[in-house]
Amino acid sequence: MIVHTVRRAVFIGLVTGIAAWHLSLVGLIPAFAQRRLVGDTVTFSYALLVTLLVLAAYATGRRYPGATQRIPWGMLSALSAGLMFFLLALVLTHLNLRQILLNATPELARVLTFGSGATIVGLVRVLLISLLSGLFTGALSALPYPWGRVIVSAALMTLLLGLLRDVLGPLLPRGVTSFLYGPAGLSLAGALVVFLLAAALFALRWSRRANGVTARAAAAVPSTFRQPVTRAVLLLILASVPFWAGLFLSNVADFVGFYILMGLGLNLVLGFAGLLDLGYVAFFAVGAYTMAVLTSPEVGQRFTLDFWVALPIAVVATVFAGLLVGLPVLRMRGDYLAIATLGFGEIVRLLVLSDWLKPYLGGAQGVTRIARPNIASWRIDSPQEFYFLILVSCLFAWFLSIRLRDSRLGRAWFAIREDEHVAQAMGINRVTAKLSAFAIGASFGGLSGALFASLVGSVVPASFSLLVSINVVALLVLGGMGSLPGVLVGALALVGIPELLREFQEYRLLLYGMVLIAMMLFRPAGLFPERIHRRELEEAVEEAREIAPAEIATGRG
Amino acid sequence: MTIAAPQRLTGGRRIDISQLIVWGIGGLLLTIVFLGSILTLRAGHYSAAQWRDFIVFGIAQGAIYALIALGYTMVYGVLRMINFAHGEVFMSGAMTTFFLADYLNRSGFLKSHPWVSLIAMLLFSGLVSMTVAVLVERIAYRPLRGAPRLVPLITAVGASFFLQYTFRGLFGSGVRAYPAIPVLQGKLWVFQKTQIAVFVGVLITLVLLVLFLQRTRAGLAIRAVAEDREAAALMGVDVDRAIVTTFAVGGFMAGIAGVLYALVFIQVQFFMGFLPGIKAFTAAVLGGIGNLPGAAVGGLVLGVIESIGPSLFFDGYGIRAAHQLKDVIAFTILVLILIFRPTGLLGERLGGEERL
Amino acid sequence: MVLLETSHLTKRFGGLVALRNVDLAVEERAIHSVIGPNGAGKTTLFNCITGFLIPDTGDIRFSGSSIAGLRPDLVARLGIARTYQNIRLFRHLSALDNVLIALHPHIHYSLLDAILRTPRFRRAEQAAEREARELLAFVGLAGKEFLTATNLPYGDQRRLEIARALALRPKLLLLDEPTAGMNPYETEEMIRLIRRLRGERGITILLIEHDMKVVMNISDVVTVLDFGEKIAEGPPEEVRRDPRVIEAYLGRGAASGLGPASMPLPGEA
Amino acid sequence: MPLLALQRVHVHYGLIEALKGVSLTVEQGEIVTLLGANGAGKTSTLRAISGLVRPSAGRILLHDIDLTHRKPHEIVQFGVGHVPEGRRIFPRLSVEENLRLGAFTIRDRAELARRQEYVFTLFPRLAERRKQPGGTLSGGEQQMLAIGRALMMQPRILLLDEPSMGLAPVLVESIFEVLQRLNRDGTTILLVEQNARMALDIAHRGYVLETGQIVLSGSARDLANDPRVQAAYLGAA
Repeated sequence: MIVHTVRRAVFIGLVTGIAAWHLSLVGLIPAFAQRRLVGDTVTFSYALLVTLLVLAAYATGRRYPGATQRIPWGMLSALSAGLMFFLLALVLTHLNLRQILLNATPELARVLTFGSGATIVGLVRVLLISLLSGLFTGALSALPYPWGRVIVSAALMTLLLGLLRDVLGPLLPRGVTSFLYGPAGLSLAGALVVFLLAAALFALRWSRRANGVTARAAAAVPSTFRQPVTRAVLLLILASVPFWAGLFLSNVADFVGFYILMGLGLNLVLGFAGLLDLGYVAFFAVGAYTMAVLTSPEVGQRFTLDFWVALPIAVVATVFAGLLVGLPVLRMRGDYLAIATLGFGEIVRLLVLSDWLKPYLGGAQGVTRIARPNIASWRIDSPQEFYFLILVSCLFAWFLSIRLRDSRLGRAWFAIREDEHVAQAMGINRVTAKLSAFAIGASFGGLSGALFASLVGSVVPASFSLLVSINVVALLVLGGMGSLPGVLVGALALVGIPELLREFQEYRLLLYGMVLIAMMLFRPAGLFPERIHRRELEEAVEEAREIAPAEIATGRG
Repeated sequence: MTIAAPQRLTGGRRIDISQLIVWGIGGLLLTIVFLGSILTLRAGHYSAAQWRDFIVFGIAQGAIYALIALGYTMVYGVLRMINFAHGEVFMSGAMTTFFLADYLNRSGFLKSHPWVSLIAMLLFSGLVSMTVAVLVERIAYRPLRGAPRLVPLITAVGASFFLQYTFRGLFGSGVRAYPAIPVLQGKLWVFQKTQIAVFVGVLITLVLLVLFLQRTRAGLAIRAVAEDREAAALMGVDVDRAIVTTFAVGGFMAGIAGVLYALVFIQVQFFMGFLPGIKAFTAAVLGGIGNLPGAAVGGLVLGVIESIGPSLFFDGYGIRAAHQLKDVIAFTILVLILIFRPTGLLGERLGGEERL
Repeated sequence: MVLLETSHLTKRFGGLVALRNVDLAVEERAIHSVIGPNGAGKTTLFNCITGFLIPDTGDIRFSGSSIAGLRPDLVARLGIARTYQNIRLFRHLSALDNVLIALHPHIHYSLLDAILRTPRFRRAEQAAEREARELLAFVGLAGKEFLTATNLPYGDQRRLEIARALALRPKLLLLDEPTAGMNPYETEEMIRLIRRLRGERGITILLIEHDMKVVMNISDVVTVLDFGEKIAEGPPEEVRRDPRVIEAYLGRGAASGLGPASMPLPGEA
Repeated sequence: MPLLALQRVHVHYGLIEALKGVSLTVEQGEIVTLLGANGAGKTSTLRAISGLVRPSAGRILLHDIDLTHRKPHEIVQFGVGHVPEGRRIFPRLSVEENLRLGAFTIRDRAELARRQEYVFTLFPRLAERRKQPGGTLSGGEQQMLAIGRALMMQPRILLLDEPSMGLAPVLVESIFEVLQRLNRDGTTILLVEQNARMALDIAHRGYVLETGQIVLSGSARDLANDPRVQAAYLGAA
C-alpha cells in the first residue's frame, strides 16, 4: 500500500518534471525569465515553476482525505519534480546541446534552479522551494471550503496584475501606479495590497455563492431593477475604453473584438448546432476581401465604393459563402465535416494567394488602400475610433445570438446538436436549420473581416491561414461551446493576453494546443459552461421554496 | 383495403433543391477539368517526356502520401477517429532525424557507409515518430475513448498544434537542409535515384505491414479490435495494447515516410507535416478510409493527379502559374470525395457513421 | 377508416431482406401492436413509415396519400410521431425544451419576429410553453419542467418521450417498446397512459412490444412479423392461438409444454 | 464454494442504476438461467461478470479469484467465456480466424488445432465454411460460430446472452440441444434468455430479475410452476 502511494507520488512528480522540461526546452521558461511580477525576484518563470510544483502536490494529495496525508505525499511529489528541474539544469551546464536544442542554454539552468545554477547551493534551493510548495499546497487544501480557493484566486490575480504592469501602469492614476508597481512588476507592498484586496473580493463572492439558493432568491427580487443598471454600467465602461486606453490598448481591444465577432459566429455553428467548422477563416477572408475589392482602387474594375455601401455587400457575400459551404456538407457530421470545412478554408486561402486571381485579389502582396468609413464629416480612422464600430458590431451580434438562441430556430439548432435523427423525427427541417446556422454564423465572420480590412487598410493572404480558425475554435472551447460569456472570456484570454504580452506571441499556438487538449480532458464544458436552462434558473429561484435545493442543483445541466 | 400494385420508388422525392445545387457544382467542376484537359492537350505545350516526368514525380510523391495514409487508415479502422496529429507525427521523425543525418554527414560516415546510414536514419525516424504517436494516444486520446465524437477530434487538433509548436520551440523555426545521400544522386533511366529509393522503401514497408496484420497474433488482435472492440476484449484481446500497437505501427511508417520525404525535398521544417498530413488523409479517404490497399492506391492516385493536374487541367485556359493551384486541386478532391463518395474509390469503409 | 396502410412493403439491406411484401392496415383510433422476434423487421417498419428509410418497393399511405420516401420532418408534420426503443431524448436540454422542440412545426413566427420580440413572437412562445406544460402534466411530469432530461428517472424519461411525441399533435403515434425495462407497476401505468392517449386524444397507436402481457392487454389488432414477413394478424386472442405464431415467436413450449425432444444436431440437418 | 458468485453487485450507467445489489451463485456443472423483462439488468449482469462494465459496488468471485476490478481480457483468461447478445462475431474475419481469436491467449498450435477440431465436431457446418468470412454465414451458423468461438478457450463457465435471438425456432432448438450436450460434457452455463420456457426446460436453477434486482429464485421446475413467472414470462394468462 505504502509502496504504491510512494510510487504514485513520485510518478506524478516525474511527469510534472517532464512538463517543466518541455516548457523549458521549447523556450517558454527562458523567455519569461525577464518578466518580473513581484519585486525584483519573482519572475514569471519562477511563478510557472512553482505553479508546476503546486500542481504536482495538489494532484498527488487530492486523493487523500486530510492534511496529514496530503502534506507529506504532496511534498514528496513536489520534491521529485524539483529534482527533475535540477537534473535538467545539471545536464544543461555540463553538456552543450545548443547545436540541437535552441533553448538549452546555461541561462535556462540558472532559471531552473531559481537563480543559483547547478551547484550544491542550487540543489538545496530547489529542494527547499519544492518542499515549501508541497507543504503550502497541502496546508491550503486542508483549509475549510472557500478559503483555499480564495487564496489561490487572489494569488493568481496578483500575478496577473503583475504581468500586466506595462499595460495597466500608464492607465492608473500616477500615485497608484508608483505605489503598486516597481520598475518591473508589482512592488512588494503593492503585491500585498493587491493580494489582500483580491482575497477580500473573492471571499465575498464565494460566501455569497456558498449560501446558494437563499442568496439567489434574495437577489432575484431586485433583479428586474438591478439588471438594467448593471448592464448600463457595463456598457458605459465598455464604451469609454478608447478614452482612457491609448493607442496600443485600443488596438488590442479591436483585435479582441474581431475575434469576439468570429467567436459569436462560430458559436452559432459549433456551439449551438454542434457542427465543427475548421474553415471558419474562409468567411473572415470573404468579408475582408469583399471590402478590399470593392473599396480599393488597386484591384478589380478599379472602381471604388464607399465603406458603408461595401459593408452590407460584404456581409451578404459571406452569407452566400456560408450557404455555399453549408450546402455540400449538409449530410456530414463530426470529423468528415471538420475536414471538409478545413478544405474549404484552405481552398479560399490558396485561391486568394494565386497569381491566377492576382488581377482581382492582389495575389501574395494583397490589397492596400482599403476605404475607411465616414460618418457625416467624421472620418473613422484611428483604432480608438474604430473601436466604437467594433463594439456596436459585437453588441449587435451578441444581441442577435441571444434572440436566435431563445427562438424556435435556436431550439432547432440545439435539437440537431443533441440528436439529428430525432430532431428530424420531430419535424425539424435539417436543411434549413443547418443552412441558417452556417449562413448567419458566416455573416458575423464576414462582418469581422470587413471591419478588419478597413481598420488595417490592407489585406494579405497570410492573415487568413488555418491558424485563425484554430484560434476561434480554441477560444470557444476555452470559454465553453455554446456559451456567450464564454466567447468573451475565451477571446480575452486567448487573443487579448497574447497581444498584450509580446513574449506570449511566440507561444500562443503552443498554448492553443495545450488549451484544446487540457480542456477536453479536464473540463469539456469550458470555463463558463453554457446555461441552456437560463429560464430554468430564473424560475428555480421563484420556486425555490417548492423544489428541494438538491433538485435544482442537479437540474442545472 | 385496396391493394396497390407493387410500385418501384425512384427515390426522386428525396432529392431536394439543395442536393441538385451540389450536383450542379460538382458537374460544373468536372466540365471545367475535362474541357481544360482537352484544351491543354490540343495546345501541345508539353512533350511526352514532360508528361512522363510529371507522372514519375507524382508516383514518388504519392508513394509517400500512401505511407502516411496507412497510418490514418489504420487508426481510423481501429478507433473510428481521424488522428489529426498524424501529419505532425510524420514531421517529428523527419525533424529529429535531421540531427542524426547532419551528424553522420559531418563525421563522414554518410559518405563511407551510405546504406548503413540510410537504414539507421529510417529506423531512428521511425522510432521517434512511433514514440510521439504512442504518447499522443496515451495522453490525448485514450482518456477520451467513448466521449462524443467532437471531443477527441478537438484534442486531435490540439495535439497537432501542440506538436508543431513544440518542435518549433525545441529546434527553431528555420528551414534545415537535409544532407544528400551520395549513392542516391543522379538518375537511373528516367528516374531520379531518390525516387526509386522512395518507391522501394514504400513497397517494402507495405509488404511488411500486410504480413504483420495478416500473419501475426498482434495483427489478428488489431483486426479484431477494428471490427468489434468489445467482442475482441471478450476473446482475451488486450484492447489497449492493440490500439497502442496500431498507433505505434502507423507512427513508425510515418517516421519512415518522413525521411523519404526529406530525401526528395532535401529540407525539413516544423510546419512540414501539415500539408502532407492533409494530403495523406485525402489519399486515405480517396481509397476508402479504413481500407489498407485503398490508402496505398489513393496515395498514388492523388500524387499523380497533383503532379499532372495543374498543367493538364488549367494550362489550356492560359491560367498563369498553374502550379500554384496544385494544393487547390488536392483540397478540391478531398472535399468532392467527402461529398460525393465518402466510401472512397474502393468502396469499402470500416465503420463510419450510422445514419440511424 | 384506415389511417395508415402499407402495401407490398419491401426493404433490403444488402443481401438481407428486412421487410418482405408487408401489408399492414392500421384503423383509425386503433391500438395496433406489432410483435415478432428480434430482427423480424419491426424497427425497420417504423423507420420506413417515418421516412428515415426509403422502401425498395411498395407504398405507404397515410390518410389516403402516399408518404413513402417523404422526408422525415415532413412525415412528422403530417402527424406521425414516434418514440424509440432505447430512449432518445435531447439529453442535455430540460424536459420543457424537449417538448418545445417538437412543437416546432406548430410555432409560427418569422426570424424577424424572434429578433425583435414582437407581440406575435411573445404570443406564440407563450402559447407553446402553455401547451408544452399541459403535455408534461398530461403524462404526469408536472413540476419537472426544468429538470434536464438525463436527470429524470427511467420511467419519467419514457413518459417525457411520449410527451415530446404528442407535441407534434400526431394523428398516429408509433411507440417502440414503451414498457421496455419497466417494472410491473410502471408498466401498468404506461398501459393506462396509452389507453388515455387513444381515449382522450383520439390518437391512433401503433406499437412494438415484447411484453406479451401488455400486448394482450391493450391491443385491438396484433400483427406478427417474422424474418420480415407478416405471418399472422388479427385480434390478440386469435393470434395467440395461431400455430405459426407459437412456432416463430411465442415458442413451441407454450403449446406442447415439452422441451426439445430428439432434434438433429445442427450441421446434420 | 460455488464456481461463480456475485455478491450485492451494483452497476451504474451515469445516473441510472442498472443493477441494484444483485447476488447470485452458479455451482460447478449447473445450467442457471436469468429471466427478466427487457432492461431488467440481465445483460448488465453478464457484462459485469466479464468486466465490460465496472461494478460500482459489490464483488464478483470465480471460485476463489476476485474478478471485480479486472479488465475483460484478464477475466477471459481465468476461464469466463461470454457469448454476447447479438452474437458479435467478427464479420470480415474468416470462420477460422474467429475461432483462433476465441483462443487468443493460447499460443500452442497443436493445442489450437485440437480445440478447433472439437468445435468442428460439435458444429460440422462450420468446418465446411472455415475459410468464409463470418459475416456471410446465416444467423444460425453465426450463433454456432459465436458459441464455438467461446468454447475455444475451454471456459470454466460459459455466459450466454440471448442465444435464440432472431433465430428460427428449429435452429433455436438445436442450439439448446448443443447447450445441454455441452453441459453434460461438464461445461457450467449461465444463460440469459428471452424464451423463458425453453430456458427453464434445460436449466437446473433460475433467477428472476426485475429492474435490477433479483425478485425470485429457485429450481427451474419451481419457477416454471410459479404463477407469477407464468404470468409475466411464460405468456400463460
